[in-house]
Amino acid sequence: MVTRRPDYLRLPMAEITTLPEAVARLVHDGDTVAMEGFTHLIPFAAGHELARQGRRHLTLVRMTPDIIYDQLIGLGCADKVVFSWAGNPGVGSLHRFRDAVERGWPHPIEIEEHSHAGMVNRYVAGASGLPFAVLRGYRGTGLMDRSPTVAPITCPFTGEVLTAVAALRPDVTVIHAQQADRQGNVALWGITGIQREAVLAARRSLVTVEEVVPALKPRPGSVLLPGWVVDFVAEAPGGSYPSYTHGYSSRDNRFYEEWDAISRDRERFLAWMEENVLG
Amino acid sequence: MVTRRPDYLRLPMAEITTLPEAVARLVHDGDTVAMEGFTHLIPFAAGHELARQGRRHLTLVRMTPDIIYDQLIGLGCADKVVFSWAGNPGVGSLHRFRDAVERGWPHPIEIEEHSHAGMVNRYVAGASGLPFAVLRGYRGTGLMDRSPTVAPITCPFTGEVLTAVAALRPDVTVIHAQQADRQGNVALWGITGIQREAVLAARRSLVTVEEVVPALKPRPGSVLLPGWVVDFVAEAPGGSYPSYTHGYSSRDNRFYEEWDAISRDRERFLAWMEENVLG
Amino acid sequence: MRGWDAGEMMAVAAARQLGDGQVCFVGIGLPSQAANLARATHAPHLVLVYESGTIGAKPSRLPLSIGDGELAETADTVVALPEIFNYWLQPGRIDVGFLGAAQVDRFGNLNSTVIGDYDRPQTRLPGAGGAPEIAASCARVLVVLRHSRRSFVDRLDFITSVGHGRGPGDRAALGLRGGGPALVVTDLGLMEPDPERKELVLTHLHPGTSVDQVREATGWDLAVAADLGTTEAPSPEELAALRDLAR
Amino acid sequence: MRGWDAGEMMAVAAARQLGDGQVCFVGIGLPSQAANLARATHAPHLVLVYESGTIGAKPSRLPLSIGDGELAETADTVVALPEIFNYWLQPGRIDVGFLGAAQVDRFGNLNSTVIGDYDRPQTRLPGAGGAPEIAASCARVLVVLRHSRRSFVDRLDFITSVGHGRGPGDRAALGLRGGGPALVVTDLGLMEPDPERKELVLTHLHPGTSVDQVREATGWDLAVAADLGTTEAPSPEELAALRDLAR
Repeated sequence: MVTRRPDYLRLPMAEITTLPEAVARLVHDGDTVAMEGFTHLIPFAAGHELARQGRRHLTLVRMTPDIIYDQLIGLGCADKVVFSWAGNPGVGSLHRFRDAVERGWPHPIEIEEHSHAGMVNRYVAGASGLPFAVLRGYRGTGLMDRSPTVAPITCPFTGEVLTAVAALRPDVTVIHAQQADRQGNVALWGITGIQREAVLAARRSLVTVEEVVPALKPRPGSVLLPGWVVDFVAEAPGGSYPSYTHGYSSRDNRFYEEWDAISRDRERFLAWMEENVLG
Repeated sequence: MVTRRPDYLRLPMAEITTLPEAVARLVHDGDTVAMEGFTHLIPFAAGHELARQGRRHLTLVRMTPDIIYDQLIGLGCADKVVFSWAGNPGVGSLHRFRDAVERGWPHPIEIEEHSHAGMVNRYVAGASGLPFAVLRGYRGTGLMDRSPTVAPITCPFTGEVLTAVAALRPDVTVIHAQQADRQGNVALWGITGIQREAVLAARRSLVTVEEVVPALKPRPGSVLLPGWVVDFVAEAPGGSYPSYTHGYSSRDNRFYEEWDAISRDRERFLAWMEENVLG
Repeated sequence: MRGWDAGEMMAVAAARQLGDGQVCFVGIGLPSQAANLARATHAPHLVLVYESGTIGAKPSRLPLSIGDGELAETADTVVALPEIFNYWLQPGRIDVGFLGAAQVDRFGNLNSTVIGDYDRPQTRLPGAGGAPEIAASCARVLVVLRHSRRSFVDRLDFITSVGHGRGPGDRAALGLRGGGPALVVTDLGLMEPDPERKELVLTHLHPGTSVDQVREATGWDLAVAADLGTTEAPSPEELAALRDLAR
Repeated sequence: MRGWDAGEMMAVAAARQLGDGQVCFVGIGLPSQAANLARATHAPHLVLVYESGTIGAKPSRLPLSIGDGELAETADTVVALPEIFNYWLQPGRIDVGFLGAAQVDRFGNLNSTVIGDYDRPQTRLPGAGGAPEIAASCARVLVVLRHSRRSFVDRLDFITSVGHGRGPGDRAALGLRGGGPALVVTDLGLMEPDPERKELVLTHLHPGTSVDQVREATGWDLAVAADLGTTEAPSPEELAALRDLAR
């Protein structure tokens, strides 16, 4: 069975609380944590709260690690990163990620990598309560041999060989959304990525939102997550910065460019984090 | 490869034509035809056009055959029916379906039956270009032995035994929707069922719509099918009657009840079809 | 003359099984009646999920089909069928699922496919629909059907939905992760599977019925609980709410 | 001095490959430039699909990321990631896919994962992203990268995306249903796989480049077409449209 509401939530609703309390109660050292948001709604505020609370030995799962995981990796929060594209979109490398992989700083990390389609289907399997998903992918690539979560599978009807990927079941999924109502029903819209599946695949979940509103309004393209599949909702206005929140804020492309220089140097990175996140 | 636009459609749009012409050009004797719409947007007008054009030897695929297939079966259009629930919703039996299965009238038909979840995943596999899909289902039931399109499959990671269902790839899928624009982009909303997957799984597709509008308006919960995955669009106002079209018409529950009496008797059925559909 | 009929007794007895805040997978007919009655009385936060894809529907009166427009209009969200079956039902997010059937056996296995031989059916029934996976995946299943020797049979003509299989351990061996049938509600009484043997045991009689009447209407030697109880009759409040829904 | 740079030549050469009405899977950077240039010039009905889930996006200027808000706002529809990969890319609905890479070999196989040993990388690159399945499933793949001995290598350090494998028949044997790389566009010229041998052959030089220059920048003994052509220089219209997009 997948997500059961914890016993302390008798009614079908999420608990609305502060971000520090939600992180303290939901995320533990050693957890597998997925913070999703594909190019949009990246949950930076929650990531920074994890950093401030000093979580360690995390397995960080994310299709596109982006700056948010570059920061957590550089601070030494992660033992392992599971991903499909680890770059600074439109800019280049994630230098803290590379420093960890190439030179083991601040400590060596394990990596497990997939294609986007593979990661997507791993979340779909997790959300569906299945141990694996099937896709056309990986065959002939070096990725096939590098991950214990990829295997060939034969169609029982046609004999065709396809690829199976193991389900992702994060201990905690964290996403950012535009709005929640007072029952913790969550609405996100614009590019909705893999967030629905990431929440449904997780054992526990936290959603930061721009605002809690009295009632959610139906909107074109909106994805709704009922409060009874979300554990905690916390207001975090601007919580996707420097990424963006459709209808609320714009992506700070300049910061993505500046991060290249900030993150190239270990000392400068640490000073920046101290000044802007940890302090 | 799944749906390629036919060569005669150079631009990424559907051809907008009349219902008789669309049916004449798309649906051939012996085809596997899926007419979908789960409790909503059932494409009755298109089904009646098939009946008028006298199609024969069809394999009719539909999760819930409903009155629409009861009529086609009673007229002798079908050699085979693939389904998951063959009743008159809220009323009882589909008498023409039962007469064919129990007594071979007007001729014996072959049946292949599944659960809803199985049919859904067969369409999903078809839409995804996969030969099969995996689900938790069928195990321990008599359905497992009755269909060559169900088989056990073992998870390569956990060893768990699950169920594989073969992809559905109809020759033609027919659905009814609220609106299309002049490029044949189709919008449907309300209960959207399995229509998206049924169209994407098919080799060819026909969408009847309440109206062709200059531009589709974004709406909450609306599913859009781009014109380049649809072959033909035909206007058929009221084309879902006696089913309904969210925003346009209501379900005629009384007709569903009346159908019970009309369809119980072979002669009365034929007379009704002659008077109301064929004539 | 009592002020309620057997159908009302069934709906009320089923409704009482639904706890506030639970998530309930609902079909049309008696399940929908029971779920909406519970929501109108003791379980205002009951979440109704209809297999047509409406999650959190709040109909003001009983829908006539699972695709009723009011379900979509009052739902928290409407999702497509792949999502309702794969993301919501299959992973075990549903607390309670309702099933009817043409036949039930002593282990709560159900037949809604065919009476007689599959290839030469005496009566061809509508078939599986959502039932096999509701039976497989919900935390608890409530079975609702009228009592008769035609429906309570020693041996099913076809297994459409697995209850407790052939007894203890069978569900686990088949990989069925929901709890299976927890209760069978009929017009005569209530039956629950014995915790050890998994065979149905008569635990409650509805007011005015007798053990003999129930056993007479059951096609096997039905076990009777030592502490057999009597179902509380529908209260005036329950009846008023139920009739209000049917307006 | 000519009135265009190598990047513009690459974008123009790639744009010319896109036919009106085709469906194109677009990444950020040069692919997005090329696709939007084609849409602004000879292919007004080109359908742009971005892997972030925007289908039929019609941006007025070049988006800075594949998640740019304007893509969602101008799209015919925005779908979630499972749909974009499973329903749209995987089944072969895309006519043309664009790929860049750090390394390409003679069969158009691509590496965007690592330079050096996988476990002790000299340079860790971003990795696969959508590339393996774009390479597998699009009817045609256009590869775009700058020419140098570091990028045109005899042997890839890692196979991220399969082109023509180790030659004829390899794609079919691997179950890859798209056509694979149809063209490699660089800052020096164009290469196409030989129809028989599937090995890349230099078919066009861009204005002002020479065969020696191309062979010097290629890490294997590059074959040259008997009827080697010269790419038409970017027209004033093409350049104007391209620069207008970058405003």
